[in-house]
Amino acid sequence: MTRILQSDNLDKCVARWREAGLTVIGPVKNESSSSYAAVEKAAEFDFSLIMPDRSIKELFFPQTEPMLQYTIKKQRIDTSDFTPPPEKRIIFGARPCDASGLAIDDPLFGWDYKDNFWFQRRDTTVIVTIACTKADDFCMCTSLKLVPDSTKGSDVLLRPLQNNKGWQVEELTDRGRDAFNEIADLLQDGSEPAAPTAVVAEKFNLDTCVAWLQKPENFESTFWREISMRCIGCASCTFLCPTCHCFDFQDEGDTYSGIRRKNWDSCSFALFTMHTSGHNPRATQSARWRQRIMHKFNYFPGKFNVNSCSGCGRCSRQCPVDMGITETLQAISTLQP
Amino acid sequence: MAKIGVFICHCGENIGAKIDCNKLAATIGEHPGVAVSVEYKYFCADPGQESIKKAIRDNNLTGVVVAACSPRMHEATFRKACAEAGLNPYMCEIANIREHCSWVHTDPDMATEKAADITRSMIEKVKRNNKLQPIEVPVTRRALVIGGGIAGIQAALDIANAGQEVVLVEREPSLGGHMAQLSETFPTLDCSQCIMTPRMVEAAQHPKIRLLTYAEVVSVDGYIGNFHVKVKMKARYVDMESCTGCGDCITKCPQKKISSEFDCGIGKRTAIYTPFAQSVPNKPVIDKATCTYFKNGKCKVCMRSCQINAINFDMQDEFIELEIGAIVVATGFQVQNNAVYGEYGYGKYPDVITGLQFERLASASGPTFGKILRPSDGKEPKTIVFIQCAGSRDPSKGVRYCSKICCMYTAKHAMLYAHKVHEGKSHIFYMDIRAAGKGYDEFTRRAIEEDEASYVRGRVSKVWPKMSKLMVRGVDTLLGKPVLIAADMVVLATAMVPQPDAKEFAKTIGIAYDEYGFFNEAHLKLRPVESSTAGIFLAGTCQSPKDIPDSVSQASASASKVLALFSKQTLEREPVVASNNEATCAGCWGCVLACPYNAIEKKDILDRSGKLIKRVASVNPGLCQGCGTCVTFCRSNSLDLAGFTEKQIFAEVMGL
Amino acid sequence: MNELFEPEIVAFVCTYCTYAGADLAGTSRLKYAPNVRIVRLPCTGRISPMFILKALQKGADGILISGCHPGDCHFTHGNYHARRRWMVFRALLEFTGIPSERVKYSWISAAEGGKFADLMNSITEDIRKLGPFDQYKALIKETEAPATF
Amino acid sequence: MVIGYKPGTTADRRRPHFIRTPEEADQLVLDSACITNLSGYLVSEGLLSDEKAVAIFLKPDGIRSINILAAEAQLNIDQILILGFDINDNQVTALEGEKVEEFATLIESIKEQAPDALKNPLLEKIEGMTPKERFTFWQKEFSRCIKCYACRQACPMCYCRRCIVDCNQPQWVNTSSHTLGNFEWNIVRAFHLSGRCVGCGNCDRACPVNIPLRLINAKMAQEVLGSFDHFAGMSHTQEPVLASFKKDDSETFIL
Repeated sequence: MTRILQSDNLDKCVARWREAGLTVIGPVKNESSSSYAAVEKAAEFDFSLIMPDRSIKELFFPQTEPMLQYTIKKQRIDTSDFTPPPEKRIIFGARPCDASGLAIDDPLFGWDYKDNFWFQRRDTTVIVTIACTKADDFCMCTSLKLVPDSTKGSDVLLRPLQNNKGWQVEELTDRGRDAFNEIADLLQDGSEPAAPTAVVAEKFNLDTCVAWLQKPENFESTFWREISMRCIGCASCTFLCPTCHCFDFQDEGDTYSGIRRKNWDSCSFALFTMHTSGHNPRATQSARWRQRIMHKFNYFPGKFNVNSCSGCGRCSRQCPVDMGITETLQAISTLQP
Repeated sequence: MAKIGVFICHCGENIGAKIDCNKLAATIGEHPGVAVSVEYKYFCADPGQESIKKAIRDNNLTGVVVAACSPRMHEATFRKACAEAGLNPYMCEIANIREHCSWVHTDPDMATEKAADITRSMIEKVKRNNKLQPIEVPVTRRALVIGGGIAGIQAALDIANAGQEVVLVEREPSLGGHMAQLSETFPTLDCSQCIMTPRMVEAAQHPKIRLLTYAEVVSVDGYIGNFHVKVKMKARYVDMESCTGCGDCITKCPQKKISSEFDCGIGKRTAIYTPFAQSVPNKPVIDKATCTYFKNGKCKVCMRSCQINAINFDMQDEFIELEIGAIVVATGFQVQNNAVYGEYGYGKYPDVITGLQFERLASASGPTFGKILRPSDGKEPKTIVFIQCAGSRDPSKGVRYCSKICCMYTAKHAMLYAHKVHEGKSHIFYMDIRAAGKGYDEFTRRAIEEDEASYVRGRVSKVWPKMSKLMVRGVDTLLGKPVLIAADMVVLATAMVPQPDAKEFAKTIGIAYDEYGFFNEAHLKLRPVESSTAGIFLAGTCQSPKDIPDSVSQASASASKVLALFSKQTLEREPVVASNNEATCAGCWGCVLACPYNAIEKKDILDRSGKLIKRVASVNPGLCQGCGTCVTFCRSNSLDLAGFTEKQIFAEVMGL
Repeated sequence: MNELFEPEIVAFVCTYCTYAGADLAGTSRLKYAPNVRIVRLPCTGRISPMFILKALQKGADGILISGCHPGDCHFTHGNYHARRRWMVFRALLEFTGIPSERVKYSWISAAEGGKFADLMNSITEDIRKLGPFDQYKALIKETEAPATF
Repeated sequence: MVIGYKPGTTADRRRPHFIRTPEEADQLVLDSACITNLSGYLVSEGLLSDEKAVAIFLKPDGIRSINILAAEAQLNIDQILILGFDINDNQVTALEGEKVEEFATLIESIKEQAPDALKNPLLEKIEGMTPKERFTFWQKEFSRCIKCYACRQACPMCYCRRCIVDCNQPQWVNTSSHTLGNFEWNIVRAFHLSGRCVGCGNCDRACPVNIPLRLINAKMAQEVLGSFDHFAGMSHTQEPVLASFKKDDSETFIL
């Protein structure tokens, strides 16, 4: 016997959560694009998506975030900090790979300086994940040693029922249990079996790839230029990635006052490493692509003991020239180690 | 850290009565970066200027804003004061709170508020001003005069007589231009040759003038004070050094029926020739196109006739390069081809001729030795019809503009005709008589009253031959009646048009031209002899139709401009010029196209081994006039304009 | 709205014609509305579309761009180039919903002090009728708020 | 080198393909899915620096791009051999010619059809809106922009080594992806493409949040065609529309 949430009750759940002061967020598709967005009614959710175009990252680490305000006076500059709004949220229907991505980035945002913008949002957000029952050609969580029903980073995991009329509920954390206590009366006990999780083929052997990447001589391999020749240097892959986390500070304002903002940045941009002198240590697009792969599978795990990739496949799915991590790691796994 | 001094001027009551200057000074004193903010009755007066200088020294000011009258009024005054106090003069800006504020607004509060905005905006600008230095350009003191007509000769002589070197280039074998073709000149009826020839000789013999005839300018690079000019010396096939100008070769040349350009086709010349008897230099050239030897490979009669072996059929075109500081363009005009008027029968009936052909007939040194004779049968015409505006002021077939000289020379033709053929009758069809000029209207009156020219106000619709006569049908619009005249000769007052290759030539030397091909002056009223390119000046009819006095005046004006330029070793210019960031320039050349001054060049960036890395735009500060059109075009924001930089304007807007 | 709305207008003008025209309006002591702030440039050819966007960011309700009449440009061609750019940029602004009534263009010569004064009054009246550019100001406000979802 | 297409991750995807060896030619495909305009690769860093000839598969839009890039001195047409093709009703047809000049008649006929071809129901719908509605429409579209600059990177015309948005002294275009910054970026990009966009759709397809960028570019193409009779990419010597002028250009909007 497991606890079941019926699809028909979801709208009531949404209403209940909203009454309790939570912003309810989930996968939403409009005419042209999909993302995790706030809803008022359950009908706005679209669970048929493999995953939204845009990752869950932006809910915790927005594209642009005001950090502080300043005013310039005759003799001095006054500043006042922005704090992230104390908003309580529940994300219903996150994908396991997106939730994993948040867990991957937690150590990054906390290792030396605790980034309050990130952690306050993490602390006040309940993540309800739905296990995947379908996958597309770009999904690759299994290659990253994750699974389509991974619990990593989730507060509650839901498994779709075979009859497609609801979900089995598995509460994972206290935060998850608290949120579901609000709707306890809307859950039932049941024995309806869960639908089988999606079969995601393993596309490459991660260990082989990592071994190759860790060999210093491969840093200068001609492989990098060959694999990235068609890269046009846009930042789609990094901006859609649930784990890419680079940012830049920018002051915006006039003579009298302004705002310092934290904006997404990307290692794909030529400007990313450009020195004031004009020298660019990553002068070519292949050096930038190498950096992205090395960072995710060599440097980041070297520091935090986890790969900076959750296998969502958005980098390949949305690439204008059909590149991506999958192709690169597949190619590496065929090379002599 | 910026330390800006702000000096708010009351201008007596002019500003002070409307704007609360005390309040303004206090408000501005709170602005970031302002070290001094004071008001005073008259900052432009000596005590005012002294107080600014003192404030600069006492406070080590990095910039100054004077909130006062228009910068067009006193910018120079205050910049000079700053310089005297040791501050770079370009670190001073003017906030215009008089013309743009106190004088034009009624509400004192709103005016004060606006004045504060204007001042703040200038403070933000001046914080980003750069310490500019006037641009010094070295000057090569040698002028090039292109065209050896009266305008070119005048300009060359004026410059040379002032002691500066001149290179005078003429593409025909002789100096003279159109003026040498004329018979007598209005309004004095003095003989053109008589006043022209001495000028030609003077130019040729002047120790400061290097004369290059039968030569063409093929390229001009560089900029004011520093032009590099390439001149093609066309092969004359006659050695200029040894030829004595005896003329034996001309006499012996078997080709005697070549239509003479100088005589406008009315006379003939030989294949080895001088254009006219008084040519300067008076040494012949061989016309390759008509020479028997060049056509058939046999002849060389001239060579055998030459006692001193001056003739050399193997001569080649040569190119010489010149370093030039200033250029006077005096390339003259052409007459329009009147074949466009089929109804007048020019080119079809031999006795329909142009005004210039009539000049040759009337010229004492012309093919008829000054007798007016019909080209068809050599008889003296008893009735001549002159048609004015045959091309001018006619948008449908000719040109829209007035050729300016035709009214006068037609009156002159009628007079000369009356003096030479006493019983002759002349009829002149005209649209208006334009006789503005010293002695001009008196001159046309004389043609009508003393020499009995019959002026008919109206146009001619058709000319056709009947027996030995030319029937001319026109209309007298004053009488409202058709007119039919049986004439012996018809003379067309043909439009003056630019040289056929004028537009191409303008591109070669880098100056602007109008829709017709006349060269454009920098400003029609205030800079009428300067071209749009610094260091290139215009003289004579290459700029617009003109008579001789006007051409000569303009030539002298150009010469004075050249001499002013040559009065110093170097030339100082306002440093408001564009510059390019070569690192970010993409080399798309949009700026090159957009620049009105051809001031942007293409520059190769090479690596250490000399291999081309990329080509970028490079602004020549000598040519740049500082309009900033290129800056706005530049998509990568690589170009910028000193004095009005992107940073400055951004800050001005953000400071409002 | 009882109090009269005072629009903020920024003008970008060339120094040879329109700036001088404004000077003439001053020396002629003509009176006009005080809402326009002038930014002086050497030539209309120097006036970049960026200036318009930045003036909007600063909260301008209206913008004026003005220079020499065709054929009168001190730099011979600057205003011809400018005219093309404006034509294109104007269409672009119009298409993205920044109404052309708020971004105006004029030729004012150094002799047209009267035209300058009249235009200052008419443009101020026109923009006053349109009201503040609330739509654009909402974008500016958005930049000042913390990120929420 | 030959630049063409090869199969992509899924059946409907094609990847740009660089062929330098006979073996690499085996993967070459050409079918109705080959819609990317590849001409941008001709100006990417280092790819053509060896100055050897390059053959490239191009549709008519790509051929026009070559003309613009040549007119703006970004490439040498003698170095480029065009393998022209077109797609009509999912059928690929070969185009006659190798050198860019040989396609002049073809481009001329495209220009003649342009007034109709540039029409678009959504574009007309937007034009029919009030300015307020238009602003709201674009505000909604631009609010999604994440400033990844995929539109710029995918565009063959965006070859600047430093984009104006990357210029921070001064920062004309706000880099933050708040709606104001997104408005500025998209307006400036459209302005820079005015008279230069060939409508290949690379930007539109690259946009990860599906902003209908092609609409703005098509609108600007209509504008320069109507006002200045300028059609981008007519020849490799065509003058850029915003670096040239006519004395009688329209000025009805100027007071």
